[in-house]
Amino acid sequence: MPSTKVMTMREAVERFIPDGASVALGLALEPLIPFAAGHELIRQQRRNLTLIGPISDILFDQLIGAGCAHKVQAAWVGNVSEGLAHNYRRAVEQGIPHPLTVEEHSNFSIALSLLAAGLGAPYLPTKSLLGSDIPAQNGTFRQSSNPWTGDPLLLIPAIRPDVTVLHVQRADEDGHAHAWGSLGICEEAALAAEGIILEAEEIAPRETLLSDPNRVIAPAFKVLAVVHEPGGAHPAPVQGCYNRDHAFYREYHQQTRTLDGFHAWQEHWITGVANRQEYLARLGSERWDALAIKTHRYAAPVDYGY
Amino acid sequence: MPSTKVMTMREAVERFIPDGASVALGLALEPLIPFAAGHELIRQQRRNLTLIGPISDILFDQLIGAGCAHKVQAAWVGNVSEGLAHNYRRAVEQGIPHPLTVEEHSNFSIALSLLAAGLGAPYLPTKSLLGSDIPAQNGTFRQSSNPWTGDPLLLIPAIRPDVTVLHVQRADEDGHAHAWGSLGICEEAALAAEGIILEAEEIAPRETLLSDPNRVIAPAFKVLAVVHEPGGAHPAPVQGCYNRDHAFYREYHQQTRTLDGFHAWQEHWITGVANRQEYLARLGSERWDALAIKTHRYAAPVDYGY
Amino acid sequence: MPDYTPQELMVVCAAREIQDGEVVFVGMRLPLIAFALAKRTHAPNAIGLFELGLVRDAPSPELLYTMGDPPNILGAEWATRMVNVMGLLAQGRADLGFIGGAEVDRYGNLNTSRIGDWNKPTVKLPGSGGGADIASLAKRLAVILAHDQRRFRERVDFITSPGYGEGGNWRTRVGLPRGGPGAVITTLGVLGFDPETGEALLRSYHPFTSVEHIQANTGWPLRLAPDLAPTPEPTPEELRIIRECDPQGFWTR
Amino acid sequence: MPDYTPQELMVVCAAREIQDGEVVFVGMRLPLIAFALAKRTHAPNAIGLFELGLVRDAPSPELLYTMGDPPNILGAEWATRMVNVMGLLAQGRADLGFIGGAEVDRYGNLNTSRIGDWNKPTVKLPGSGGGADIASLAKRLAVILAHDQRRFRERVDFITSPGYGEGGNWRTRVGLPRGGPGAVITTLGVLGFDPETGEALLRSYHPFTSVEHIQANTGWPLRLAPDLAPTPEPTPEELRIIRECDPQGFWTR
Repeated sequence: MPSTKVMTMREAVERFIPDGASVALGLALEPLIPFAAGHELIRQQRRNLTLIGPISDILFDQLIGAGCAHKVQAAWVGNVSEGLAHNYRRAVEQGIPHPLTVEEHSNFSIALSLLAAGLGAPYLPTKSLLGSDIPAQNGTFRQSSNPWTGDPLLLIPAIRPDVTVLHVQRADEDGHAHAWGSLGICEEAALAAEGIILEAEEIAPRETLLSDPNRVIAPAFKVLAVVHEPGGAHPAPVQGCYNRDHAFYREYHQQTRTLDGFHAWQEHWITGVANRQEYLARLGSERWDALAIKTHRYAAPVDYGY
Repeated sequence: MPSTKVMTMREAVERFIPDGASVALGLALEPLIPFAAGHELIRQQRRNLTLIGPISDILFDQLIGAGCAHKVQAAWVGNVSEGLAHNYRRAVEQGIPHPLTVEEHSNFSIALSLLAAGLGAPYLPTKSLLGSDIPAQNGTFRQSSNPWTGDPLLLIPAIRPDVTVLHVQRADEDGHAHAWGSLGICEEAALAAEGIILEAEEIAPRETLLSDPNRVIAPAFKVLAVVHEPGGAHPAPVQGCYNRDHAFYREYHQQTRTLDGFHAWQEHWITGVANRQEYLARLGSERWDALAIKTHRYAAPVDYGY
Repeated sequence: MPDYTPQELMVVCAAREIQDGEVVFVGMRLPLIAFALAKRTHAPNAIGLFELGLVRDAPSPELLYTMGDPPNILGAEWATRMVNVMGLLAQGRADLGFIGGAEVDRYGNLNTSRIGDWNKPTVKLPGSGGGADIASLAKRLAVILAHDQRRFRERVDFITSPGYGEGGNWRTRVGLPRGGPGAVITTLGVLGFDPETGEALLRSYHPFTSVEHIQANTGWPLRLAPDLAPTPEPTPEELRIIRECDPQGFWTR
Repeated sequence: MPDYTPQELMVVCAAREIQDGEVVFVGMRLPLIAFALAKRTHAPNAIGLFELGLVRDAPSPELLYTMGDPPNILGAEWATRMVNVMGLLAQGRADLGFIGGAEVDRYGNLNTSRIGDWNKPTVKLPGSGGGADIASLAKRLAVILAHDQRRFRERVDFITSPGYGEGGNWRTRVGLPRGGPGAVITTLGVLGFDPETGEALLRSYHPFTSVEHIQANTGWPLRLAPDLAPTPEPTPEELRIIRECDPQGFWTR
């Protein structure tokens, strides 16, 4: 059997996300955002990344502010509970820290792009966005028509990320993973990508993961690295593990209005810590404990026996 | 709240599958085949149905032999562990009991047809089946090319069944359903169809179903009827409930070689019983008990709490 | 001064757009509360779709800061992949969709992408999210935004979410299968649309403002609907429910 | 007489097509056992894809009558929707695929649909199942079928699963992205294909038969591969494992 895929986030990012890579992350929308991986990309000063995702609840904004991103393929980049994303604005409006190429998407179009790749299809057709200016701005779509009826159609080309990063509740060392809650386009992005990096709240035995193969999110043979990273999604919520730190998003919004403010925020939360453990230590146990699960609600039993 | 959707199979078929309907069934391939629904269609002498599915492990053969089907859109109609399907052969080769229109598919093309409908897309493109004679025989596909590269592509048009029938391990009276094991194209067919009929091993409380919303197979608002039908998939297996009755497939294969043989088989197992309970009584408890689950294997716990 | 905020009245107006039994594509922020309000008053059988992949027939028991908050997932009827929920929308299964916007124009087109020159915008807005999909594919659209002259423009710089385009049969012409805005719910009033021309018409003005004030805050000569009337005020019951949903007033103050 | 059946030798030949670490699209019947045999001998790291939606890195502990049997689901690495597994195939992630057929021709094209006139077939076969997809999209294809003149035809009546079509660069011309048959494993021998012309060549003959017998049972003048040799016999270990997998000989007797 192959040796374990378990490694530190530092190693996973060093080995599998080089400068210039295209990376899909934040695929469950507001939950399960892999902030730990994003922060490590910033610490390792990755450059010229293409960031792919549906909406990005402040993670893309941080990567953009830190100068990691060259291009964004996304439906929405902002701060869901607070509004605009300041670094994203600075980059697009003023080229700070450097100009950013944005290919505007809708949630459905980015989902279809990744679904196409997973199906091995060059594109998928849709009636969404007909009449929107998104296709013209994006530049990669193609206006077409239904060959049976002549009706207008928009063709959304496949997007194949180099790496998809998923935050999951548990994984085993071979790369089998269970994620639950709202999953957005996690599966589509995992199947579209060349390889997958998992950051997991828990490393569990193979038997635990294979006890529920319907819940496994992607084929383990595509997984490059498994990182044990409890709390790695904070401030995003992880169903059954911890809740959303709403105040953290507000503080980010307030503290990053200026470039200096962002630099101070980044120094405090990203470059001033070596890893996720130090980040959580800086967060403090009181704040962390306040996000703990108050009521456990377990899924009904399912018998795979025969 | 709307009144319960729970009803007998007789009522569900009477109300929701009229003559001429297009019906998708047998969507998990060899497991979870809704034989109870199929047999009720035969008892009610439904006519001119269009049968839609990937492979059909003897169920389509029975419906064809009984004269219910006018058209088949499927990748494979036979007896998986035994070979050919005798009624299917008689219908296509000799027009017995009447001629049958067959649109040949592959498993991927029928899956893409249903996926297209569920996505609200008129078609999906693929490179599969290029060079096969299936497209020419089928007649509904369209040869095209990738507008970016000029490469050949095949466009598979959406199929929207009037009704998709699913056999599931459990459902509640509102139509939430859990199915597990190998699911094939159950989800695609459920999302493609105008409405859904569930045959369930168990009717469970709403709380049980909603305790694991990731496992729910389709939106309950699309469900027309919920039929409590334990043993409804026999001789097909239902993970965690009962195993496959391999011998039954062999007997079917042997006993239906001739048209008279099929009529006798049909009289014994379908028209000679009023419902699934009588079918199971005829099967006998010894045979039924031999299919029971020997070892229970439960999925690892999942906490949806917050 | 009324005993409610403009946001509370907007929630009430949004809730009233939901008819009982409808399948509603619920957007971010105020519609999250409007869905809860409608469910608990006149539309107990409404069903909510949430673009990240949720279907609910009961509103979340707690205030939602985002639709992905854990209380919105626990108790969901279905937690699935986004494409499945978008697929329901694309099939025409969503009776009503809610979206917000930074700018709206005379024909109900919304901009949430970029203000000014596309290549050198003066303001980069977050983008579509699912908004453009909902505007393209829902049977009926309700838009929620703040009302001022800067936001209500003769013509938006960028159509993120298509309304009636240039008016008339534009939606059919560009290939949209259905839909279009039915209501624009603002801090000052509610706009409807002329069924022939697709032009926005003032349908109601909130009790604390006036037609003139609204017209002065609209960037084009806003026509009035024939049945123009003041917006019915929130009932005490409606206000009670809203405040129960959002006790701190995070979204509604 | 050899101490093994033709089916047992076919399973051995099929297993030998699997290289260690490969992702294998496993077909119905004999390949189910071949996958188990390969895993337990020379290819412990092979991964099996099953078209109904399964991925396994360990063979089923019990004989499979169908790939959907419960023992094949319990212990799966992934039990997902068929489109996801077909998607892996379409992306070129399957190194090798197995399929069966009723008829094969000189260029490795398979018919599992209809014999005779398409509109009035003398025999209606079950159809493609996933066979045509595997033949279209796997990097390499292995075909398994019984060898007689009726089944080995100059030209099949219906190409269900494309081989090399009319030969030469036909696959590229029709738009297939990759692949083509690498081996046809029969009750009498193993055929390979001329890399230039795509024509079938006899690569090995089973020890209990002869080149002449095979040629007499082939419906076209079957050419011989330059390295033609007898098929290596099953080892005792291989036979032991096959008989452990199929103690009643359901598939292999």
